[in-house]
Amino acid sequence: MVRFAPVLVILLLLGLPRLVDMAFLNAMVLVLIAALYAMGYNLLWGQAGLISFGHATYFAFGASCTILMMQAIEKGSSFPTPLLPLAGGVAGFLLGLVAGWFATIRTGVYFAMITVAITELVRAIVQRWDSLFGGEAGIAAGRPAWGPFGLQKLVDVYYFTLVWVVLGVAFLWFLQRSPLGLVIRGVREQEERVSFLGYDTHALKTLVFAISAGISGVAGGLLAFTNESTNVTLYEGAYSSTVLVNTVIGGAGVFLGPAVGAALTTLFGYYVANMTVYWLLYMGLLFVVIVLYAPRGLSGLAVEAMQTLRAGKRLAFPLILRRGIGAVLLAAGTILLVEIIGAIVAPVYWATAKSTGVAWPAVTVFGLAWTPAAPLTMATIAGLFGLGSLLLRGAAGPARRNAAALIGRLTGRAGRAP
Amino acid sequence: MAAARCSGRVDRAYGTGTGDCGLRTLMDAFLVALLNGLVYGLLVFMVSAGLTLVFGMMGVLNFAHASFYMIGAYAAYFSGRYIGFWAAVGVAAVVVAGVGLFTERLLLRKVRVYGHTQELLLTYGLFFVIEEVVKLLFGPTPVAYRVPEALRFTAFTIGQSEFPFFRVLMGGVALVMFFVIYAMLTFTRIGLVVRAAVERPQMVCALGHNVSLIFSGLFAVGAGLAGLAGAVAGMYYPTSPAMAHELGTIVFVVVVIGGLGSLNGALAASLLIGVMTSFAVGVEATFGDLIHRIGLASTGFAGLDAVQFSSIAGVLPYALMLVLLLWRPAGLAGNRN
Amino acid sequence: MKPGLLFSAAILSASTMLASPAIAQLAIDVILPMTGPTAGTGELFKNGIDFAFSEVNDAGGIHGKKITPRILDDGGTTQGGTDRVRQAVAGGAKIILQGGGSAVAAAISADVKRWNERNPENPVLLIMMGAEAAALTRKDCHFYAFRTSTNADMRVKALMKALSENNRLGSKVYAINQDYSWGREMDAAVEENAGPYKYQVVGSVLHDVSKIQDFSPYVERIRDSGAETVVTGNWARDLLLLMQSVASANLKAKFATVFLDEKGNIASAGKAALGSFVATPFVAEAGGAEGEAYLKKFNEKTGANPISAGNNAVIAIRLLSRAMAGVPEKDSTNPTAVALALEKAKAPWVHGEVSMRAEDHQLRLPLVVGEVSTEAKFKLDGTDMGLKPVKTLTAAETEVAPDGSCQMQRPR
Amino acid sequence: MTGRQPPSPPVLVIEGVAKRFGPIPVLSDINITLKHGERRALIGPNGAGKSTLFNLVSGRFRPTSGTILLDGKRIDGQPPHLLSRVGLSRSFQITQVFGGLSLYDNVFMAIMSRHSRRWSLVQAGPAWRAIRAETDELIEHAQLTGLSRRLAGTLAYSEQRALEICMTVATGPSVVLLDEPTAGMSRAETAAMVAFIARMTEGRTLMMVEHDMDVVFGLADTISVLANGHILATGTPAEIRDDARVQDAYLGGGAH
Repeated sequence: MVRFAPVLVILLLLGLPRLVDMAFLNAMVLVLIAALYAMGYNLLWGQAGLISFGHATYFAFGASCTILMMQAIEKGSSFPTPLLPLAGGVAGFLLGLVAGWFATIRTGVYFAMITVAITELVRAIVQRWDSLFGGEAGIAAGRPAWGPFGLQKLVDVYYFTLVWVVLGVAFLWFLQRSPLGLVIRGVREQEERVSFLGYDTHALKTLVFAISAGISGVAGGLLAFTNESTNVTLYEGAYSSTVLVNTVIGGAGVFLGPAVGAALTTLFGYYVANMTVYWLLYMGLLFVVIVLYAPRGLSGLAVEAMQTLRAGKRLAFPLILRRGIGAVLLAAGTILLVEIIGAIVAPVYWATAKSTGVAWPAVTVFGLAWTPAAPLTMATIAGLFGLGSLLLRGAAGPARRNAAALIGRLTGRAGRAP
Repeated sequence: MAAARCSGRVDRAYGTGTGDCGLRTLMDAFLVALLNGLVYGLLVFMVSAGLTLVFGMMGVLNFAHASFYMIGAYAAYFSGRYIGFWAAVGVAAVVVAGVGLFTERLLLRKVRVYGHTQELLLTYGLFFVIEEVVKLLFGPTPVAYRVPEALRFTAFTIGQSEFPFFRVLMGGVALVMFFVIYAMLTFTRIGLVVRAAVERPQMVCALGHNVSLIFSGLFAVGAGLAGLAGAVAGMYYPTSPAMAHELGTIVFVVVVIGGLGSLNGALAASLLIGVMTSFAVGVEATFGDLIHRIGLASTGFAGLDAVQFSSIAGVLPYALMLVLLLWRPAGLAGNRN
Repeated sequence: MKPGLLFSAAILSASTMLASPAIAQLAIDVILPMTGPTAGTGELFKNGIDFAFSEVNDAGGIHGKKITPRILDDGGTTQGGTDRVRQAVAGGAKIILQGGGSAVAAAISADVKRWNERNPENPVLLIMMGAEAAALTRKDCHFYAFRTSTNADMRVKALMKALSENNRLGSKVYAINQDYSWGREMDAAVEENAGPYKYQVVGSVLHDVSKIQDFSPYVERIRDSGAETVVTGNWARDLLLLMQSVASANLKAKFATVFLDEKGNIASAGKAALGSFVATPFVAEAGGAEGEAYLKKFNEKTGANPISAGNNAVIAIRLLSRAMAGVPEKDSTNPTAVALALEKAKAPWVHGEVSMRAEDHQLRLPLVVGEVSTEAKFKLDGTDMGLKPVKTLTAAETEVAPDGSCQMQRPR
Repeated sequence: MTGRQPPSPPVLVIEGVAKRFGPIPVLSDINITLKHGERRALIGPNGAGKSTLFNLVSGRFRPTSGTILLDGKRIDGQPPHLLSRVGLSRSFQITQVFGGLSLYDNVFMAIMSRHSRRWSLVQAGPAWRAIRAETDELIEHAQLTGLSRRLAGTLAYSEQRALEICMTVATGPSVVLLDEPTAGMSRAETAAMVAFIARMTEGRTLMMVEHDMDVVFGLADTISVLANGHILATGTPAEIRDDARVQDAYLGGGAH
């Protein structure tokens, strides 16, 4: 049954435009782009054990070059439209080749700091080079039509993005199973042994960095193609941190892990951001909880469950159910507490209190009205936290012990100072 | 560089309004730029002191260290409404040390078993959470945490520019902090143990010292130092949720340039960066002038030659770090290569 | 590896069912930076919007229907802006009110323009309440985009006119601004007005946006240039830190600003702010009784004072509600009809009537130049200082003629 | 296994090599010449500089002075991956195998390098069939076929040591350096490992650092004794056993 998983996912994605409204389709375009970007990023981390803290540069450079190529097409160049994201990919690859050569001289913390330094340098140059990158306002270009496809409507853009993302993920899957992929994993395990087998590990790591930057460039190109514009704020740190968050939440050790993380955080940001101003706090807390209790990410948890199933052992459903409910209760308690505090702190709350004469005006959370100082509210919050932590009490032990063994090898080596 | 020559565009920034350029006014301007740079460097050192010690010993770069700086500022602001200025600064340092202890004992310890990377990621997550919690409690706009009137006067004047007392105070607190830590590390027994643990944690543990207690203690003291820095500098610079983000990266650059785990290196690096950015801002020349001076014809180069040196002041520390990481990763005074 | 695929299929399909809620048909959406680096500015706009819509709804709403707009958060980024425009359009919004910086406004305006070109039968109307970049109503103007705030030329002209008439300008002016569209336009406007107001620009600098930690080197350069007045369009952190360095370095020169009345600036500058100027849409003391009433009502409703951008939002909604009321009910959510009405719309404002200019959809509004002083009637930031009016310039006085670069394709 | 002197030119020549770490001299004036097929053992007390010499020859460190020649070409200061390509390969005192990859993949990667197929994305074509065949053949030769699908990290210690030796010879080296191959093994395992090494390194020049005298006398043609950075003596196992200088410096007085 597992053989059909990829086909199932692709069929679902193909049929999506008919199932959902335009807002969600736009969200899915962003999910696909974020997924490809995270997968490209994870080639460096999950496969080669190198964590980059400045990958937005290659994503943004891919976007800029794709827009510049679209402008060239507007001025009459005969560059084929479907290959536009490839322009971003090649640009990202070349920049990645140069940056990678420098960055992969070091490993661990030093590697991370070099990637940060390179990002800041590129950003400083790009932000001053207005004639090419368009500065704050940025550069724009219309989507050129191509043969039968107008590529104007969102549905066309969705399929265009889907084709490229499937190609990108297939390439990464193919690379991982290729001899080169084997050697890359060897570099993560024992870099010195690989060099003693006759491989120039510095050249290898530079190539891996460049491929990762190239895939990120394709993702950047797709975003530019969708938005038909890009600007220098894309080079800022935000895109470097979101891809890291996606990879951690999804799980660096599993092939499609980062894509799962990207899907969750993008949809979370797209919808929850309008419901509450504190969505970033909830995302941060989710990130910390995952680092603490699910070091191999959500997909890591699922893979563990699969392995226990395949090994014939029955999954401890009552335990999982107990923990699930405990987690939901804790989350509800946290949300209730945060929303009420947030409401009380805002000056507009006291203005309405004064104008309506009510001492503690109600705050609506989960559709219910809560009076902040009322004993009922206090009791509910305390109850949620108490019961939730009770149910989760035994959670930490087993999950952490076996994860420790596997994860220690995967990332312990990457983080060690050289 | 500016002092050497009297005429020409570069010097216009320092010449007096009437265009004559007595050597004394040049010296004044040079001195002011140097002092501004040193004070800003000392501030950056105050924050990075704790970070470099913690990294030296535990091998993990704590992303949330700049957040401790922010918590210190907000704690001093909050308690300052009820107790005096100096008391509030003290309370802030203690509160942040407590937060540091909690973080290390309950959170970092759980994750240490998975290796340094998971610790790094945990502090990365904490950085976001702390920033959002501060926004939740104190709102997105800067809070009115200001230098009390009693301390707002001019310490001394150089030429026409007056030097505020509070900047001198900040510099003073940083220097005192450096000497206190330095003395504690070199002359006391606990300092000896800490320095040994920075080199060989396992060996120190084998010698019977409770290394995990030392870790927690050092982490708490490191956080406390950042909190103290925040409480003092928060009055001068805006106390807002974005202050951790702005200072965060510069502090990493200082720790890396200074040499991971080396206190003197951190001090040297912070002063170097402070002075470098202060001077780069002072220079009015552009790349174009530089190209002419070297004799190359200015080819326009897509508008890049009109870029002022001062507008790239922010990037110089990163360029320096990149060169150092490639050529001498141990940094200025570090020993770990 | 294979099990990972199955799991991800489950997640993707689950999130599809879950996440396509039916969004109620709302005609008006508001896009603001509620989170991110400029969340403070978002708060200002939100207060203005809450107040203005409560004004409209208390007076019976539009065509008898009360309106509560949906607030979408763009997080202060251009990507966020683009996403929220799509979300608004998909949710059936016909009118979008946008608050925030010029970069986000430019991205949103371009998206709306592209959407309208591609869907002429289902256009969307955009009102930019706070973006000051001149290009938005010049080369990048389009029929369905309106702006209810000023641009750099209007602000500098107002400042120079008021200061020179009260001989507070002096003959040496220095310009310090942020190195992006808005900052560069302010820099150019200071050069332009040197002739008419007879001053010499003794120096100008453009610095990184929100990156400079320590402005004291810049303050030294200002002092050395001997400038008597310093013009700056800096906002938020870059203005706060600049005033802080000015306070401690005891600079004699006075500041002519655009955003000094934003929350926290005067408090952080302390005594150094005294004698500095700001050109802003609202100064309570200059509005007399009506001004005081507006301030009180605004404070009661939102718990905060009406500060710079918040007033632009109130003006925008007053104009929009009058335009929508002016067309028959069935057309009140038809963007083309509302846009045509909005071009001719007028609305009352504390300091004098505001009206829309049809050629380039740029607002004509009075500006008040206020001076920070301790004798001001209404205090700011919890300090003993407030804004004392120096001069109220009428809409005609503040107007800067369009430079002809706006070619608007009007609907047939 | 007494040595017979093959007539062919020397394979590995170490002339006047010295190494100092800062002020501390670790090795001084080392001269060793290995003939083709010769099996040299390096013995000496701990801290004599044996591992340092290995690290100099295998390119981990750069010698302070002196030259190292492989088949007549200078190799001192060359990075390890170039040394492997000219035919010099080594194993490590602390086993270095790819724990996360299968035993088959570990050997497969070494064979790939020998066929200089280091970057390819595709496994099709005759060259790859040859590589897969050689991998199976080598694993068969090493009698590890039963474990070939297992993750290297889950193998027993001696199995991992065997795998590392497999990988060391898999790149087709002319000179093999073994750093304490039988360290930490029981008597039975050591005997098996000696037979394994003999079988795997047949016809290749071998230099080995070893403490276990049975292994040394079992495998080596000639022995060099290293003591505080100098070569004390070089000769056949018999000569070394009876050499007075070696006895008092290393074997502690009369042979017992």
